[in-house]
Parts: sequence; C-alpha cells; structure tokens
Amino acid sequence: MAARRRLEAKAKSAGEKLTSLEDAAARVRDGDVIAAGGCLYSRTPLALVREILRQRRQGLTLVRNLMCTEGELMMAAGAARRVVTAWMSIGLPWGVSKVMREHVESGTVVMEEWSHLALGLRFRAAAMGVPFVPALTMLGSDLVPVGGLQTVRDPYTGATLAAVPALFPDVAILHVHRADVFGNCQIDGYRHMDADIAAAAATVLVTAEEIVPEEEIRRHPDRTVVPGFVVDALVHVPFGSYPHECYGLYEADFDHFGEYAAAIDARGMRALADYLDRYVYGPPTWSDYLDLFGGERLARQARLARELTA
Amino acid sequence: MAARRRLEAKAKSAGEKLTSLEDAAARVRDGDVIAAGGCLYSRTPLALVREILRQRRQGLTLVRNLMCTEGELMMAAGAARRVVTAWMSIGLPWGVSKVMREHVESGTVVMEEWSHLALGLRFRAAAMGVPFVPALTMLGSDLVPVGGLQTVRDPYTGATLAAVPALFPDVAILHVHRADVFGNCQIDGYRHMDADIAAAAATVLVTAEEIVPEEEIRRHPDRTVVPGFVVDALVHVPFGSYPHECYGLYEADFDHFGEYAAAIDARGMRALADYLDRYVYGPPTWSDYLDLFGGERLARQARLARELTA
Amino acid sequence: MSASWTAAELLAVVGARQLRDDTTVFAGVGVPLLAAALAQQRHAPRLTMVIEGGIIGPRIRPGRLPISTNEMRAAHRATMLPGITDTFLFAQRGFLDYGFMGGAQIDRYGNINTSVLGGDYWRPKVRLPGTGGANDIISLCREVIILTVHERRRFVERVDFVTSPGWLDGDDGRRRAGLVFGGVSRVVTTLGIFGFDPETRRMRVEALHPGVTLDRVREHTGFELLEAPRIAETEPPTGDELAILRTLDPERRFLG
Amino acid sequence: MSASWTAAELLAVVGARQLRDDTTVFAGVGVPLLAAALAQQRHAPRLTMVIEGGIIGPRIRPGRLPISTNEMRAAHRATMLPGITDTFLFAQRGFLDYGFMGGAQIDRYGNINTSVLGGDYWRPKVRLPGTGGANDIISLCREVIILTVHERRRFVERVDFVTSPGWLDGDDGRRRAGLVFGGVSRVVTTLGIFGFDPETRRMRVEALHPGVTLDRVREHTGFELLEAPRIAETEPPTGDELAILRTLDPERRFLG
Repeated sequence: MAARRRLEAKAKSAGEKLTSLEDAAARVRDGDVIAAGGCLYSRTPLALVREILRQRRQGLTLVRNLMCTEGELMMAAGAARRVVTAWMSIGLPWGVSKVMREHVESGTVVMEEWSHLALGLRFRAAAMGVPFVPALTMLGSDLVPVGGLQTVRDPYTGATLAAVPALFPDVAILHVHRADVFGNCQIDGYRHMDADIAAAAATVLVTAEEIVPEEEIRRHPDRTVVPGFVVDALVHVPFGSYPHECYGLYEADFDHFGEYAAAIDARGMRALADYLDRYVYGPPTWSDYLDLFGGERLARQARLARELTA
Repeated sequence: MAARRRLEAKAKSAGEKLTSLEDAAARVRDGDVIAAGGCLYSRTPLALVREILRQRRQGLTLVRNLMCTEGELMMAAGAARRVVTAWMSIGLPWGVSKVMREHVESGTVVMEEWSHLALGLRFRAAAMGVPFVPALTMLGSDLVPVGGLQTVRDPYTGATLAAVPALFPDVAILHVHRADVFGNCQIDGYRHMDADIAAAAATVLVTAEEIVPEEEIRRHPDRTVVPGFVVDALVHVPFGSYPHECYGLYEADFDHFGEYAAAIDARGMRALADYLDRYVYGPPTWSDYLDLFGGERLARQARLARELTA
Repeated sequence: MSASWTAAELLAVVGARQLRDDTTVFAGVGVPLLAAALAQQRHAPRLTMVIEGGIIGPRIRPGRLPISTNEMRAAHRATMLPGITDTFLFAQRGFLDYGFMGGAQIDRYGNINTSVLGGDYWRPKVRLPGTGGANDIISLCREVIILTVHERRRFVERVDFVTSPGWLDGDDGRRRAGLVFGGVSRVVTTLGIFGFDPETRRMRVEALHPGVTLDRVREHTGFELLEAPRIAETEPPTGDELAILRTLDPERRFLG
Repeated sequence: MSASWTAAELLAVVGARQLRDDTTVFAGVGVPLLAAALAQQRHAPRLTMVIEGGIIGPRIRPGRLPISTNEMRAAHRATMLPGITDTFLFAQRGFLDYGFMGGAQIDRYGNINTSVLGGDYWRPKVRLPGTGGANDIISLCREVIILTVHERRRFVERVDFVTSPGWLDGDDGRRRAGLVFGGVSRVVTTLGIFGFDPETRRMRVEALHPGVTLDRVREHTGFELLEAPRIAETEPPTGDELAILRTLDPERRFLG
C-alpha cells in the first residue's frame, strides 16, 4: 500500500512533459528497480537505457519479461546488480547469452526468474492497485521458491491458486510510437506490457518516435494506451529503440546482432567493453549514436518494416 | 473450473460464423444467464435482445453493468426473472425507472446489485480464467451481503481485500462496429466491457454494423478486441443498437426515449405492452423495425454522431 | 435570498473551487461535470476529467452536455478511452485525486444511499437506480466531495442502506472495514460547505453560503450538525464563474 | 537411414499431424511454427496460431520466418494483437487447445528444464535462458506436445530443475500441485513418438520413425522407457508435406 501512497503524494498533471534524455534519465537513482517496456528486441527503450548507463547509475534491478542486448549492456557496464525476467538471450541464432552466463554463473548479477505470464501478472496486479492476483501458472515447478511465490485459497471454491505478487517499479522506461507534449501515448501493433508497466511504476519516463499535436491524439482516443497524467518525462527520440525494432517503423538490425555476437564469441567480455565505449560512452547524443549505423542502414530497416506491416 | 471444462469441450474455430438473427438467438435457452455488452444506451445489442424476446425465452438472468430500456423490455416481456447490475434507469432526465420499480418492488424480478467496478471485475476474473480477483472496492457497504461477496487475505501483507467472484455467463450478446466473417471483431471509441464479457461466456453471439473483408481486419490487427475463435455466431445488423447509440455512427435517439418515458408516465405498464407489440413482436425483421423510425431519423442521428466524433 | 444565481450554479461554482490544478477528478454528469469544466477553464488548466464510461480528458462541447457517462457527448475530444473497468482501476491504483458525487440520501457520517428506501433490500418500498460507480468512487479516490441539494429528507440520521460508504459508523470504522484509502472530505450543498470532525467523523458546518443562517441549515438537516471551530462565509460566485457556466449550459439543462 | 528429409523436416511433419482442425495452437518459433503452418495449409485450414509475443492468427510469409516471438515477421497479417499478458490469459481461460514446446532437458515424466544445469539455482554451473512462456504453456494449454531432437544428454532420468512441469513425480502429482488442467500428451522426437502411461505417467514409446529401432531409441535415452501396448511405425513424410515446408523455409533456416 506504500506504492499507492507514493502515487497519491505525486502530482498527476495534464501539463507538458517534454524534456531531454539527460533530464529524464537523471530521475533514476542508484539502487532503483527499473522496468523496461517492449519485449526482447521489440520497442526497447534503448535511448533511455544508454543515457542511464552514461550517467553511471549503479546497483540497479532491471525488470523485463524477455531480456536482450539491453540487459547484456547493463550487466557489462556494472549498472545492474539484479535482473527479474522470464528469459534472457538475443535470439535462437545467437545461442545462450554469454554475458548472462558470465555474470550469473560468477554471481556478480542475480537472476530472478518468473514465468512470462507471472511476470506480466506482477505488472498487472500493480497496475490494478492490488497486492496480488490469483493465477493457475507456475504451480508445482521449481520456479516457485525462486521468487518466493505464495499460494492463496479461493474463498468460494476452496481451490488453491498461485498468488502472483504485484511488482511496483521505482521507474518505468518506455518507448512508444507517438505522444502529444502532455504525455498521452499511442502504440501501434503489439502493445507488449507497456500499459501495465506505466501504471505500476512510481515514475514514468517515455521516449516517442514522434511528438504529435494534441488534436491528433484526440482524433483517435481509442488508440491511446498511456494517459498523460501517468507520465513524468517525455523525450522525442526517432529510432529510439535501434538496433531493436519498432513495429511498422523499422525492423530489428539482425546484421548488427550478428556482428555484436561474433565479437563476443571472438573476444569475450573485452568485446563488450569496446562496444560500450563505441556505442554508449562515446557518442554524446543519440543522433551521434545513430550516425554509427548510418542513414542508409536505417532507411533499409524502415523499408523492411513497411514490407512486413503494409 | 466447470466453466473452463465447458470451453475446452467446445470447438475454437477460425471458420465462418455468419448467420441470421433467428439462428443466433435460438442458441439462448430458457433459464440462461445472459451478459449484454455495451453500457446503458451505448452499443446495446438490441437486435439480439429483440429476437430473444420474439422467441419468448423465459426465466433468464440478465447481467449488465448499467441497464437501460433493454432491461425494461426484458422485465416487461416476462423474459427476465433476475437482473445483475450496478444501476438501472434510462438517464437523469427521465428519472427512476418505473418498470424496474414495478417489477422489483412487487418481487416479480430480483435485482442483484454490485458496484460498477465489481461487476466489471466479475467479468474480468472470468475472462482471466480465475475464480476471483482481489479488489479494494465494495468493502464496508451494505452491498456486500447482497451478492455474497467474500474477502481474501493477501498472503504477502496479510491485508484483507474484497474477493470479487468470477461471473461466467452462459451466453454473451454483443454489438460491434465491424467484423470479418470469421468473427474477428473491432470496436471504435469506448470499449465498455465487451472484450471481457466475450472471453467470460460459454457462448458468444455478435451483431456487427459492418462485415468487412478479412484483409481489413488484418491491416489493423491492433484494433481487434474479440478474436474469431471466441465467437460462435455473427450477424450483420446495421443500426443494431437503435434507438441506443453506436460510437461515431449514430447518437442515441433521446426524442424516442422521451416519447417512450412519457407513455409510461401516462399509462404505466400498459404502455409497455403496446411498445412490445409495436416494436418487438410486430415487425418481423430488424429492417421492418427500423422503418418504424424512418430513414430520415436514422440519418439525423448519424449526422449528430459524426459532429461529435469528427 | 434574492441571489443573481441559481442553487445549481452556486453548487457548481463552490464545487469547482475545491479542485486544485495538476490533479485528476472522477466526475459524474450534470453539476459535477460542470464544476470540473469550470475549474479547468478558470484556475486548473492542467486538471484531467475522468468519466465513468471509460473516458479520460474530454472537452465538453458547450450546449452539448452529456446526459449519461456513456455517450459521445461525454467522450467529446477525449484523450483516452480505456474501457470502464480499467478506468476504475486507475482510481484503485491511486491515480484519481478527487471524486465528485451526488446522492439520494446522506447521513451524518457521509454514507450515501442510492439503492433502496424502506422495507428490506430484496423487497424495498422504493427501489432506486443503484450505486453505478458511486461505491467505487467513494472507496477508491484519494478524496471525495459530495455535491447535493440540501433537503431534510436527504440529510438523515442514518441512511436506510449504505450503498456508498462514507465514514461508516465514524471514528476509524472506514479503515476497519478495509477501506484503507480516501474518504469523504467535504459535502457541498445548496446551503453551505460541510466537513467531518477529524476524530468522530461526524458532519460539521464549515462554511455558510451568502445569506444562509445556521438555523436555516439545521432546519433542513435531519441530524445534529457539529460546528467547525470557525465557520466561514462562502465567497459569492463571480460574474466570471457564472459566465463560464452559462456558456457551457446555455439551455440551462443542469443549471436550473 | 538414407532419408530424403532432414530430422527437422520429420519433426515438423509429425508435429503437424498432431493438430486437428477447428482448434488453436500456442506455437514457438522455429520447427513448432513451421509444423503449425504446415497443418494449417494441409489438413487444418481453420486452425488458429497463437504466438507468445501477443499475436493471434498470423500468416507466416515464406522466406521471412521469425527468429523470435516478438517481431513483425511473427505478426505478419495477424488478426489480433492483444498484448502478451492477455494472450497468455486466453490460455488460462481455456481457449488454447494445443501447446507446442521444445526443451533443453526432459525427463521420464515430461518435466522440462530450460533454467540451470548443475550447481544450485543461484550459482549454477550453466545458466540457460529461462522459461520464457514454456512454464505457462505447459501449465495452461489443454494439451501440450513437445517437439525435440532425441539425444541422451537431453533425455535424462530427472531434470536438474523443473522449469516447466510435465507430470512432475508421476501419478496425480501434477493435479496435486494445483495444475488441474492439461498436461503433456506427446513427445515427438527425431526418433519417434512418445506418450505417457495413463497411470504412472511415465514416458513410453508409441511409434518409431521409419528405419528407427527400439534399441536405437534406448541408446539415446537416459532412462528406462516403457512401451505402448502396440508400437506403430510413423508414416513417412509425403512429398506434399515436404514441399509445403520447403516453400515456407526456402533458406532452410530451421529445416536444417
């Protein structure tokens, strides 16, 4: 219930939220529990992740249903001490994440595993403002003690159900297709868990591919998935998930994943230090970062996305 | 859990669902619990309600969050023995429903009252496939014993919460903006509780303002709110909620409500018998029914809707 | 009192003044919605209206006031339409600062009855429409403000049926029932502004509207009213406030 | 065995044959998705594919097979995109007839491990990617079919860690754990088709693929296999089945 008091104490404004990546990321404190929107390499808020790493945050817990390179970078940079997830690696062709293995097997990072639905329900319960929701998943497995899952008795039938505990992140970081300056956010295609994550968190930071006039939001209110009064900071960041994908706008850059994975296969964790220098600590701004990929590459990925969603 | 067995036993087909109002309504049995989509005088599945009354069903329980004239007609026709709702009347200008007062005060109809959220959570719990969901509403009020609301203890904090019981209707009746022949349904504007009601019910009957090519659904999959495999019968019924509204397509016919209410004020329940003869039992088809209002009236209501949503 | 405003206008004006900027308000149709719209146009431009029909941030169109919380007039130019259940869940989560409500019957502890009058629940003498979202709003918003006409038949010692729990039996009765948040902070009526004793939670007079005496209030109240340490007099509606209201409701559908 | 098909093709073909028409299947990427697409094009036109990324009814575009369940290739021409949590909730409600899964380690009771090998959970010798949706699919679908390469290191007496519960310790262990629905009905491997004894829930051979002997299966299995009353021989893949698969995956990204 402390989670609710925290929200009650906070201003829920319909005012402007537009700011810079630096200012938005500065709201993250060392030791915070951060929940990231999107899923695997889809709509990952990479511009915010990058800025959080540039600000050298420490001791973070990263919560995300399926983790990908953003998790590897946070582990390699020493920013994340714990991850709460259902799965972590890049994708089938690149095998099991070597970065995850290195950090979890050596004990420098703790990996708390929940089933995919259970993690989704942890956000859902928090978004609903209740301490738990009952479910029929995860029962009987060895995952039960990992996160300390309890059971609950249905007062009507007496049946035993899993009681999936609410998860209230300190900060939610999301990347969306469009928003107005007041933080009313719209997402195209699959929504993943973003809406629940936003309502579950105490502070909500959003990057948007496009900032649109208020009128465009009001013309299609049934497409809005996060209301402005939930959002604390909004930043305009085109290609804000790159090299991850954004539905309909650009496909994930699988070639880049390939090069990245090959470098790790060849040089292990040293390859990550180089990657962090080149892509995270080096380029001062997100557009400097995008220049490392080049306009042609971005245009190609945009074309591939249009082909798949046209 | 019987509710789940019932679903498991049933075919979940991606095949065609298109049929007639007569055939769709014929799937309702005497004594069934029917949940109606929409809310108050918005997107009420009136064409289905009318056909159910024409087929002289008896002993039904009607569940709907806010009830309007559809509830009055089902009471007056003797079809509904029980209603489960949070509120019933037409709307402020027309005062407390005289039909409801007549039937509930005389005991011919039982009115089981839940809070608006609690009723929504009863559908939500059923749609989630769990026997209850915890909530912080309805506690301490005299509504608790009415529906037999139980409480549950949070296994993590020990807090006491309302345990809102799942409600699994035998039949869901919904009216939507568009669907393809396979029953993939899309709704514009406010969604009310339709998606949860569809997933909660054992049998789902849908009327749609428009039947569109499969391609149109697949072009905007993020607008689909009920998947085809959930739907059992689909009927093409333009103006299928009239004189109630359908977001963006036609506004509620407040003049008609006025005439209807005035007749009841003047002649009490006799006015309802006449109304049923004129609007329900008389006109053999829905288009015959719409002719009673006339094309000009429908066109006017469509224009008003466009003005409000343009 | 020969006022240049109607009782409904006074209710809307005083109601609007209760709302701070940078907040959210769960508002029903009629006077509550007019009060919220007035606040938004006057001193709270960053106020977000939330409506029961699953509607967030609408801009009410002058002359096209909604009759229900579930129609296009209520959703005009909304920023989001999350569905009804999820809209209430925003309140349960703690996103709704204020709840505006009315009520057929209200008692000294701010409990409200909109269900049944007389007889027992299953065979009432008079069946009322029911709670709608009132029970949820009073249970889940951070702070609830009741707006109502002040009549003796409405202000009763004890409501026949607690549809929407105020402070229940007073003291910490509300908390003991599991309602760990919120509560009724104010009752704004056509005669004055009322609050609740912080200890006993019994209703007390906090302000009287222009020209209204304490005796007149007592006359119209069916239970013993406490008095706040200092009883203020309500600032009369300004021409500006009245002008905005009258633009919103030119046909005076709700302004009387 | 000099077959005119690869192990992956055989897996996909036999997997596809398990699916009836007018049903729904929760399918992962790779061979499971190919198997579902094959069934849809061949004998189950009214089959609905459901994908973990929150995707219902996609039409896989030949040559553009998805690498993950969370990308545009997996959502191509989908009929609905309900979000991930709500997609799993359709399974919990009972709308998902089949679940297709793989698995790093599987034991005699059909329990699956995709979490850790050796050591304890918090300091494992080998950390695997984790459950993803596997635990949910095996817990919530009406019937689960496991598709996997048949290797001795995968088919172990007891998995190091039960990520996804099959029949747990056999008998009614699964029900006792609160998993009142579903269960693993079949394990389709590169060598044969396996089921579970209705009483003890121990794995048993039900069919052998063309040219595969029982001894060869035993050689590649780390626990004692029971035998079904009658052990069938798998019908070889037809040219038609193989042609469809090869059109779907021309680059043989998953067909090997």
